[in-house]
Amino acid sequence: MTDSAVGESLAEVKDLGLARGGRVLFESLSFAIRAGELWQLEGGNGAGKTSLLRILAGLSRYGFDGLVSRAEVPLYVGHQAAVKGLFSARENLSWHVSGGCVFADEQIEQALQRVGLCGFEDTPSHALSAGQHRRVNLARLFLSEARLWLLDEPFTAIDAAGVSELQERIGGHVARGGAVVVTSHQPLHVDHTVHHLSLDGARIS
Amino acid sequence: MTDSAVGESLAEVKDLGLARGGRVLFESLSFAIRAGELWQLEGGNGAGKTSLLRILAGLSRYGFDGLVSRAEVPLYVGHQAAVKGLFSARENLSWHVSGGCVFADEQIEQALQRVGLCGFEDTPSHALSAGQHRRVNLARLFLSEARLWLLDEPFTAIDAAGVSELQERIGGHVARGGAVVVTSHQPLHVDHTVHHLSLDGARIS
Amino acid sequence: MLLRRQLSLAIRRPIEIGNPLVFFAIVVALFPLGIGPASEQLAMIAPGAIWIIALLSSLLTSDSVFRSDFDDGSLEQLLLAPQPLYLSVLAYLCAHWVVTGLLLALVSPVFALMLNLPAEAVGTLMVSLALGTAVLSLVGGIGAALTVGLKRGGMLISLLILPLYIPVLIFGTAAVQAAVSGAPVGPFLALLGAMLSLAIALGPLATAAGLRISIDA
Amino acid sequence: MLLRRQLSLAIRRPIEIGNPLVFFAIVVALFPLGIGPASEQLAMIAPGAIWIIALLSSLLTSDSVFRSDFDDGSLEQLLLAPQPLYLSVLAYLCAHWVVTGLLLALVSPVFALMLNLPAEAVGTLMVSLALGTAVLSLVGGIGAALTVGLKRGGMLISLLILPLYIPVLIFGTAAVQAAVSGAPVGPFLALLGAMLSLAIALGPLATAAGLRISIDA
Amino acid sequence: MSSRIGAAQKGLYNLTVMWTFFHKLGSPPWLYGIAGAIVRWLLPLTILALLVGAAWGLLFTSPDFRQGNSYRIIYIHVPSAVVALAGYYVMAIAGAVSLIWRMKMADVAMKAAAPVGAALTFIALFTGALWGKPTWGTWWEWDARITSMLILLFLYLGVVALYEAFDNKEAAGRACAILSLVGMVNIPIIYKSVDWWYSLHQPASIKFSGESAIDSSMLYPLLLMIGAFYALFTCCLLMNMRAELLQRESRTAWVRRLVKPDGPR
Ligand code: HEM
Ligand SMILES: Nc1ncnc2c1ncn2[C@@H]1O[C@H](COP(=O)(O)OP(=O)(O)OP(=O)(O)O)[C@@H](O)[C@H]1O
Ligand SMILES: Nc1ncnc2c1ncn2[C@@H]1O[C@H](COP(=O)(O)OP(=O)(O)OP(=O)(O)O)[C@@H](O)[C@H]1O
Ligand SMILES: [Mg+2]
Ligand SMILES: [Mg+2]
Repeated sequence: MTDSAVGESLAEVKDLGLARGGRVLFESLSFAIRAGELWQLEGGNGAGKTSLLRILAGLSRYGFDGLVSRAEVPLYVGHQAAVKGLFSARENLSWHVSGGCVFADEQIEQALQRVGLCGFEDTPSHALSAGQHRRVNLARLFLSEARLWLLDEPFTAIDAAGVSELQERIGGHVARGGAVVVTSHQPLHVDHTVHHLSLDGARIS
Repeated sequence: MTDSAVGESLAEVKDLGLARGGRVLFESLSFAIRAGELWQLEGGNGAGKTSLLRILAGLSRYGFDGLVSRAEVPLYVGHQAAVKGLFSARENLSWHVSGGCVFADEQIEQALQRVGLCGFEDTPSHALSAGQHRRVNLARLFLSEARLWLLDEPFTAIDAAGVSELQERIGGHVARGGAVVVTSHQPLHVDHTVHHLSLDGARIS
Repeated sequence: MLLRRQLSLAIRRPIEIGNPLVFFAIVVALFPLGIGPASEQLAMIAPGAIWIIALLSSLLTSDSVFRSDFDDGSLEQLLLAPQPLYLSVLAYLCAHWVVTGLLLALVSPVFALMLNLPAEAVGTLMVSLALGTAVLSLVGGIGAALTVGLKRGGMLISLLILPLYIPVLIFGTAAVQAAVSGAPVGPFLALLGAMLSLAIALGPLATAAGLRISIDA
Repeated sequence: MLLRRQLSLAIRRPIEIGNPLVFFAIVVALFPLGIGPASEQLAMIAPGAIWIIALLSSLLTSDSVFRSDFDDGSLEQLLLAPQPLYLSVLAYLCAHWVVTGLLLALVSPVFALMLNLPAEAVGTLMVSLALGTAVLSLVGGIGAALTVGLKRGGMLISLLILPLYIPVLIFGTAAVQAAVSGAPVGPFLALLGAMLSLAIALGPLATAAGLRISIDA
Repeated sequence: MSSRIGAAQKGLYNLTVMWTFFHKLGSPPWLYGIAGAIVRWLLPLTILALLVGAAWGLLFTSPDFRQGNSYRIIYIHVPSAVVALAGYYVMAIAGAVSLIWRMKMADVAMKAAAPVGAALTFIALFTGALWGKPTWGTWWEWDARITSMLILLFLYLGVVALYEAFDNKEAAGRACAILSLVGMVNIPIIYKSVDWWYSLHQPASIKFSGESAIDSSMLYPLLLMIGAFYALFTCCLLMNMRAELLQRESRTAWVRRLVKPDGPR
């Protein structure tokens, strides 16, 4: 277990409270996500994990109480794959909407190789299987230079080998001084301290 | 472990072969799914599990070699939830497109309770979380009278408690003489013999 | 049952049911703006204009008859359902007709008024619209079924079904123009009726076959 | 870069680029079919008819500018991206204009011919269409952004943006009619140009704000 | 009695011949070969007929007393229009066969017919428009025939576009078959309705007034050209089919052998 010294804060939340559809999901939640930390959001279906991640990412900007601040633009991977069916995997990455910066071709090649899409680089994405489709999006984990990652159930539809590869990558990112917030219904197997934030009773452990 | 005596065959496949995008996914696959059997399809992403299930369900009708026969209309749960966002959970079930037979209100109430949607019966489904959304569809497992179930990654986005509840339901159905084919990247924890069909090399074990 | 489901999907929001009407109203308003307000000129083109609007609104909306069901997987379930696909498809298309064609037929007197159509032609306009738009919905369903599985249907559906719409347009306007000029309208309405029977008999069959293909592609 | 992405999304299939053209051609054919083939009458309504077609095709397609990106989550990524949203939105709308408005402007001479528009008005028609449809795309983007998050936008977008389209329609047809009657067309084109500058300055801002709201709902 | 048995036997024999013929029709390599053979002798014949017909029509007939020389475009216009219409039925029937008997080769034929038909329709429209300028003084008129020809072009284009839009070519074939069948129901309706609609508004017909007056010296080259266009259609169809077959079967052994005769089997 390696745990880097307390790094700078990449995102901070003060006194966050959210109610949706008449139910209070969480209340007076305060925490800071620092460089080198790995957080797992826990909670049953409908506990508010996705809602919290979207608030952290800055996609939800009203309807909640409290203060949210971010040091920089995070990498957000949501329930939806953000993969265009008409484009091949390669095109999806090189023309990714969020990419202000363009990646070199070799970089993309490598990233696709890492997520096991060798041989599918030029297939239109709608002809990929469910898991391959999500892998195209997850290839961004091997490309992005963002320090804060917000991953909403990244292991959906991914096979066992893929999951352990991804967890390795997540561990590596944290070890290199990044910060990751993951939601997942499966336990993480990472070589790193995992901070658990359970939303079922909205308490921090 | 209970294993019912060999039941009648609910679906049969002879010499099935499928190639997609120039790759042979499986070849000369022959098996019969009998009442009281639980099958798990295995294989990495892109191995052809979904394709095989759709062929079994009768949704794919050409593009493959071999013969497929079914005794009756199966219950198919696909990657997509088949839940209308505008309808509430209750309406989604009582007006389900596949429902030739209409279910009684109490039945639906009960089914929704079983999948943990108490209190969300009348929320429009687009205001449900990802897991709740899928649960609406899975409630059909507590309603349907089909004997053959074809479930494509039914545990996606479902929390741990939900998964074990579902596995119990699957085990119960098999024990009552139904047959289930499941694809899942997680191992099943069921009180029943599981027939494994791995598509990675397309051999039956 | 399915019909009821589709209808309540369509009118789930009160604002929804008003929308097509407002669309018609605005497009009707476009004609005088684009063509000039001379009233005799307007009256001359009124039958054609109303029919063209009916055609376009049927065209634009028919693309979405099966689209959302395809996207969320409901269509797969429909194809697996025990009831005959012919009937399900008929229910879908019937719901589509009710919220576009029938509605337009019911409010068309107002638009006829706005475009200075003579009052004696209004009855014929309503009947011909009601009959004709039913054909349009049924034919549009074929196009929708064939293109729903395509990743980029785009405007393909219009290319596929507009040519098939043309007989309806011709007989529909001919009926209204006959009414304006006092000629008998019976033959035209009978022809529209004949087309409707043909469309009811064959349209859902082709649509069902198209859906089976689209779900498989 | 984004512009290139959107354009190549639009023309992914060679057949795709032809679709809008065929759509225009068919709708142009609807007018004589609905209104009657008398050529002087056609010529009279030709400017209005072509402009109404431009309007409708812009209207119908602008709904989908952001729809697929919203559905597959790309829009969220776009909002999180470091580049200014104003530019991204402009790229999207520009791509939309190229495949609908500009294309229509380029082929409009053929349709003018089919509707018997006098040859001397064709130049004005092309220029006014090119300018006007750019405004339409920019304005349509606002409506698309505001409605993309709604589960049933349906025809709501038409209700929102058609009223905004009307000035363009009026000045566009006025320009063409001026050209037909030999009057100077400069003022009208200048007005269209002014509207375009206004739309370029403000439209993408409103669109960007609308997208932020839609993604949040 | 014995003759009846003989007849029955002959019928049976015919049936088996038919059956094996059908069976062979379903076999891509056989079809590829036979189509190649037909094209090999039909194509030169077609070109010859086209040349002779064109020369005869353009050089050896007298100018029309009313239209001067411009009428000579009839030798392209009428044949292409006639064959374009017939081509639609070829396509739709091939579509029906592929739907009903699931014969893949009918599918290939349908796919191959659509672009050829569209091209012929376009030629008919284009030459008609060219001809319209000197004779009617306008490029375009919303006449019944012209309008229905335009719609025919859209029907053809619809089939081509739909086919291209599908990735799965088998599904594409079935979808196009349905579309072309629906279109076939509609063609007579469209034709009749446009006809009727036109006669409602302007009963006077400008176009075909001189038709019966066609001179036999003009008629024979015209007939020859029509025949030549039919042959041309057949050739294009078969060549398209061969290309399509190669593409569809590109992974099979016989195509590989064809492309690389000495390659590994
Ligand atoms: C774009 C314009 C035109 C189109 C689309 C068009 C289309 C057609 C069609 C569909 C046919 C019918 C072939 C058949 O009988 O099956 C035809 C025949 C014919 N067209 Fe045209 N046409 C056009 C312009 C003209 C013009 C300008 C003329 C001459 C003034 C002309 C003269 C004829 C003649 C003489 C025939 C043969 C009639 C017969 O044998 O039935 N066409 N055209
Ligand atoms: N658009 C919405 N409008 C109203 N309520 C909503 C909306 N979206 C979600 N909710 C409610 O907010 C709650 C939390 O949803 P959220 O998506 O954050 O859950 P989650 O923890 O991500 O669940 P899951 O594990 O199923 O993904 C749910 O109870 C849901 O009903
Ligand atoms: N529409 C299509 N056209 C062509 N190839 C396809 C199409 N859909 C899937 N494939 C290919 O078929 C293969 C199997 O896909 P399938 O969806 O059956 O995989 P799967 O085993 O369900 O994978 P996953 O675990 O990711 O869901 C993949 O390699 C994919 O690329
Ligand atoms: Mg969630
Ligand atoms: Mg799958």
